[in-house]
Amino acid sequence: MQGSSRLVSRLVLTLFVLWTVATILFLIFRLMPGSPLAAFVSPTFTPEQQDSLRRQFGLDRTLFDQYLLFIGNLLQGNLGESFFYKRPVGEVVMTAFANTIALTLGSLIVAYTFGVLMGAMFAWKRGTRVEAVGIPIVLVTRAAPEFWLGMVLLAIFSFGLGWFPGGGANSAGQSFSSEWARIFSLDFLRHLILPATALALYLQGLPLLLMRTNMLEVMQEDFVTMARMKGLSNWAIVIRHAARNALLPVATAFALGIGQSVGGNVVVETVFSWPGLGRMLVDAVAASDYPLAQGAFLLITTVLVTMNFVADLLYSLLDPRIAHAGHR
Amino acid sequence: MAPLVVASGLEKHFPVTRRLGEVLRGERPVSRAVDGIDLTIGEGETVGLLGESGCGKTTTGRLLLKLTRPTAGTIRFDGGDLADLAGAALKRFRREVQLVFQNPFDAINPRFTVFRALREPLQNAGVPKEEHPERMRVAMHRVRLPDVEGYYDRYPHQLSGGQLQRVVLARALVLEPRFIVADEPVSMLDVSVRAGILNVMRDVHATMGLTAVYISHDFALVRYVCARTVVMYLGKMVEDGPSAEVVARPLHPYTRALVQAVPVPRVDQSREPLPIKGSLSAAQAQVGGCRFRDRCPYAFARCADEEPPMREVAPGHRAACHLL
Amino acid sequence: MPVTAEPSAVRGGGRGRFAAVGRAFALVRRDPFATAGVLIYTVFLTIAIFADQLATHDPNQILYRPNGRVASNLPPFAQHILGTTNLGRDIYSQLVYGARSALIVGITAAFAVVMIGTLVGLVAGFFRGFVDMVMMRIADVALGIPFLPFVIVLSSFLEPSMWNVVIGMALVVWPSTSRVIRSQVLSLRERTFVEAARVTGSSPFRILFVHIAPNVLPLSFVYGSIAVGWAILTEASVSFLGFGGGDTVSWGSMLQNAYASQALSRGWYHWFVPPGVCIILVVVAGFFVSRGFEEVLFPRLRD
Amino acid sequence: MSVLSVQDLEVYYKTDRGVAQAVRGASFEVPEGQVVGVVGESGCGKTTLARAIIGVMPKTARIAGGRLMFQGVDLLGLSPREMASRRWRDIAFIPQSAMNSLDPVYRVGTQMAEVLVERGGMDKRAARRRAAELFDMVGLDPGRLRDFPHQYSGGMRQRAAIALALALEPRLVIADEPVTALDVIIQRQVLDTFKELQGRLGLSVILITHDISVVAYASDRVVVMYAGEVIESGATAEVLGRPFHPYTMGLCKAFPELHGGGGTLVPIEGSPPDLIAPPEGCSFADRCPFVEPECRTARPPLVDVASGSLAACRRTSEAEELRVLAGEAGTWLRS
Repeated sequence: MQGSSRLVSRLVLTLFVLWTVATILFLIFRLMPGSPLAAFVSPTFTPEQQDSLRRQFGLDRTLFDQYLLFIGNLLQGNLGESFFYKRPVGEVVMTAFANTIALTLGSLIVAYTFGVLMGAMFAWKRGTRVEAVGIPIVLVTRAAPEFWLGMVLLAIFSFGLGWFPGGGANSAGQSFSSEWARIFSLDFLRHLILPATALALYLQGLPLLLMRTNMLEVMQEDFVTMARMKGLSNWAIVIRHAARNALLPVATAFALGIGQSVGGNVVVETVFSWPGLGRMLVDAVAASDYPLAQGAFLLITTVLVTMNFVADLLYSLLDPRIAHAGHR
Repeated sequence: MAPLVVASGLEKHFPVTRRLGEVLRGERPVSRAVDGIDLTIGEGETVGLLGESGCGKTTTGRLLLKLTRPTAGTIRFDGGDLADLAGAALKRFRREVQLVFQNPFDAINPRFTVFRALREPLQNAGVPKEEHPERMRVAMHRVRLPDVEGYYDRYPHQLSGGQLQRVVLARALVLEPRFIVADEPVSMLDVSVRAGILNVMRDVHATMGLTAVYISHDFALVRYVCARTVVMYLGKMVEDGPSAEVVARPLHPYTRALVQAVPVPRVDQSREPLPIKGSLSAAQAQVGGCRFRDRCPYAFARCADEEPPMREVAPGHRAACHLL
Repeated sequence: MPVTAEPSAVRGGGRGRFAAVGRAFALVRRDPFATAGVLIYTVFLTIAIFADQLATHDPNQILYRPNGRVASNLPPFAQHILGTTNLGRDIYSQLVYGARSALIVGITAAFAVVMIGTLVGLVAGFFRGFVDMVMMRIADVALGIPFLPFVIVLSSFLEPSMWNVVIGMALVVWPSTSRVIRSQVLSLRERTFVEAARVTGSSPFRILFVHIAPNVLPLSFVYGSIAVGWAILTEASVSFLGFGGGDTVSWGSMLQNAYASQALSRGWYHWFVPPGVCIILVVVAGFFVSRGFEEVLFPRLRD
Repeated sequence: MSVLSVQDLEVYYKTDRGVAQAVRGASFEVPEGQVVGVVGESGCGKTTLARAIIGVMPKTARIAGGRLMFQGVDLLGLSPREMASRRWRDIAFIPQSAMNSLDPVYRVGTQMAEVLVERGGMDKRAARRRAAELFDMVGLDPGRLRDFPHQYSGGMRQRAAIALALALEPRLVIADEPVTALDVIIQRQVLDTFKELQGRLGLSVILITHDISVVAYASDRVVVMYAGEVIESGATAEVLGRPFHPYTMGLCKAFPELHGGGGTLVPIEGSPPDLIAPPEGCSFADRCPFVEPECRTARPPLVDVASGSLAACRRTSEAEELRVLAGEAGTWLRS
């Protein structure tokens, strides 16, 4: 299959991008003026502590050796130990990662379901009042800063009406038998609703507009005209032919959206004190907890790059013109 | 007739997207658009390159104008090798050869007026400014757009297809070239205006003594405009001879099928079944032997083993078939 | 998305260099959304330029009541149009000065992004081969960098300044523009009139800048008008997270102050709603303008 | 006995510049079991006519008058639901570009089955059998039903489009430039298959094309359109052999002939009139070498000229002489 060689080259590219970003990150943290490490390894430490830190991060070696050590550790999944939590970064990051994924997937699924349906409807209602009123509303929600949407929701539904908690992922004092039990608890869901709504409000614009534009384009295609000539029902034309074709790029956008949201949720996680990756990154940077910041950033990057790859994969799987290329 | 363009052993291969297995085995599959063409065009000759889509006729035309580099083989223009052309020599070559395009609706920058479009080649060639008006006027007269002023200020979208193609032709003629390649110049035009363009091309050829290659899939058109016809099939020449001869006494089975297939605007036409099988796309993979053998009703063992060379059958009439 | 036909609204009409500008305006006038967008931009531009005259107070000045106490948390419409912050600063004046920093960041970032994106796209698409390969791999890397986290990491090393956002955007956001421009150039260079220019002996330089570039610039403009909003949003986010530009008053820093001062739980909507609305207006103006142009660029959608 | 009778059909389009009269009072008959070639140049209204008959038109189009009598029923009087139920069962369509007319994301077999099941009321197994049968009939390997459209060559796609059109055994098939995008040899092969099926199944066909030679090869009757009007119609041999309208005369001489002869080609200078403001008189007047002042005052009606032929020209009585003049390129050249 021709598609497979394309995918192999995309996979190689993905690894290349990951490696490059990791290297850039390494250089930023080592070479930038005012490196937080320099700030951290400071007079407040005893000389022994300083030495052990320097050894731990290999600061006593040459830059190249440090780089090899860094890459070597990375390949073993060793991200060092958090200054603040005094625990391996991998462990600390994983809990946050689960929270972030729950928030991202929850909001994306809501946003894309809503966006796709509304987008298809707006395309169908092109030129009517529904569209004339709907499109500006969509554009406005898309233009609103997601954290500001969060603030307004918080002010109204949490502080004003008291329906939802004002932050965090779980109520204090709760304990769960496992990470899964925690995420699938009602308590977690109650905490999730507001931030997920804020995000979904912001995210729905893209799938909606994309779906609408694609639908309008597909509706112009000859095969849709032919479907009408064949006397097929409106339902069959819109759903089976127009929507199926229009969904291709939306599916890709969904995969890309996962990657982008994991990093982009930083602000919403901050507003809702959501213990996710983004907020962890912000806190780590603010507290000069450099191994943690590095780990969180790398994890976010990995998700982003992986999802870029998945989007590519998805596109070639969904579009027979690519999946079944060659073979004549 | 002194030869103006001499192509020998001309090949052009395009890389195709590789499959995984091919990448791993280090294979580099190519599509052989042009695969060994020897063609000599005399000064003042009009040659029709005839063939179905995918036969390599357009690529051949582009190779002759040095718009793309051949994979193998040489082209000599007026004695000089095109591969060596560079700098001033290349600029001179660009003045002496021109191309007329298939799609007149896209051949002029939509942001240019007719005036700017006609002036551009003159500017590029460094023709003194004071000569521009006269040169442009002459070219416009040649293509029978005599009311020059009425056209200069127009944009492409303000002209009809026939007018546009005349402007494109005028732009090609404004530098008084010696050699011109026209790639399906009327296939996008309406029937009623095609004849006008074809007649202009015939006139231009006669009055300017231009050497010309007309690329077309339309046998009747080639017959009308060109004294000589070259038939191509899958990157190879299969027949070459005086147009009237090729039509009246086609030698190659493929040419015979073409002659049969060409529809004519009369009702008293023959309804004989075509002496050909299958379609071009199915035959694409053939390498070695005669490329036409899968569709040829007369194919025999030798056709699969040995590639038939071009053979002169009558004076100036050659074809590549083992049956000759 | 190839520009298949010359946009019909651009057809006809005047000629010459100034006519192009005139046509752009004529086109914007035809689309009510685009008109609204231009109007919003104009209003905020005016506010930004005349901020010194429009503001009633210095936005960073701590105000005192006659009794010498800090004039904190005043409600709107008393002495202050939008009241004061918990530190006794005039919210209205902050809003006015916020417009200035927003537009400065927005326009410079958009300009930088579109300039880099367009140039890279033009060069990569036109010269192809090795140049293209290198540039597109760099673009792939840039697309693999999570944008907001990158700006956060970046601003923790650099001096706190609103320019960090501009630098971050210039480094990371250009690929999406350059990819679109590149594919546009790739399809344009296959167009017959570009080949015709080659045949008539035009130099590559002339082909790129006379025949190809003018046909992609409208697209750059569309991306530019969206990038302005993007940059303003990003600046607000970064300021909100506390990595903004020190003393610079921006809408994002206003929101951060409001958030940190429990304005939400106290229901001080007059503090955190206006900056949000301003951000929305400016960003949406960019969408409107770009939409007006898109309708013309892709006439198939008009029907 | 006519399957379809088109009577004074008027189709208008809304455009940016105003209302374009794409079809202006077109009338002709499609006799049972015959192929009627509708020939004309781009913009003459032939495609609009086809789309109007099957009742699928862009939103900007409007049928402004006339009748489409199909087996005694006026199609224009049917409700959208009734019309939809007639499509493909009574009237099927073969598009110019089958590539764009097949949905790229479904296998060709799935698209065949869709029509057979949803419109033909078959169950899935019967549909699969019938699809294979149809493929066999148009000369395609039924195994290729499992392929996607992009895996087909141009000729195969057109064959698949023919199979699809014949799926429900329609009374009338409209073919819009069915072979235009194909190479000559493939064109001829597809056309032969189509002709053979048409004869065997006794189909009535409207064959729309810009190419006179396709009409000459494949149709029994011909309708010549110009600027939205039918300007000449009749038996193919009659119309092409003894044209009565100057436009048809010119068109017949505008093609080079493969076997030489015919001398210089006839160019018809100028371009068709603007259909937003069509001329009051004969629409061909501006390009006609035989124009008289009266031609510009009123539209000439279609009149009987010979055995069953109709032509819309004031000077049909002089056709004999005009035909001779029209054969000379000089006649058409304008000073």
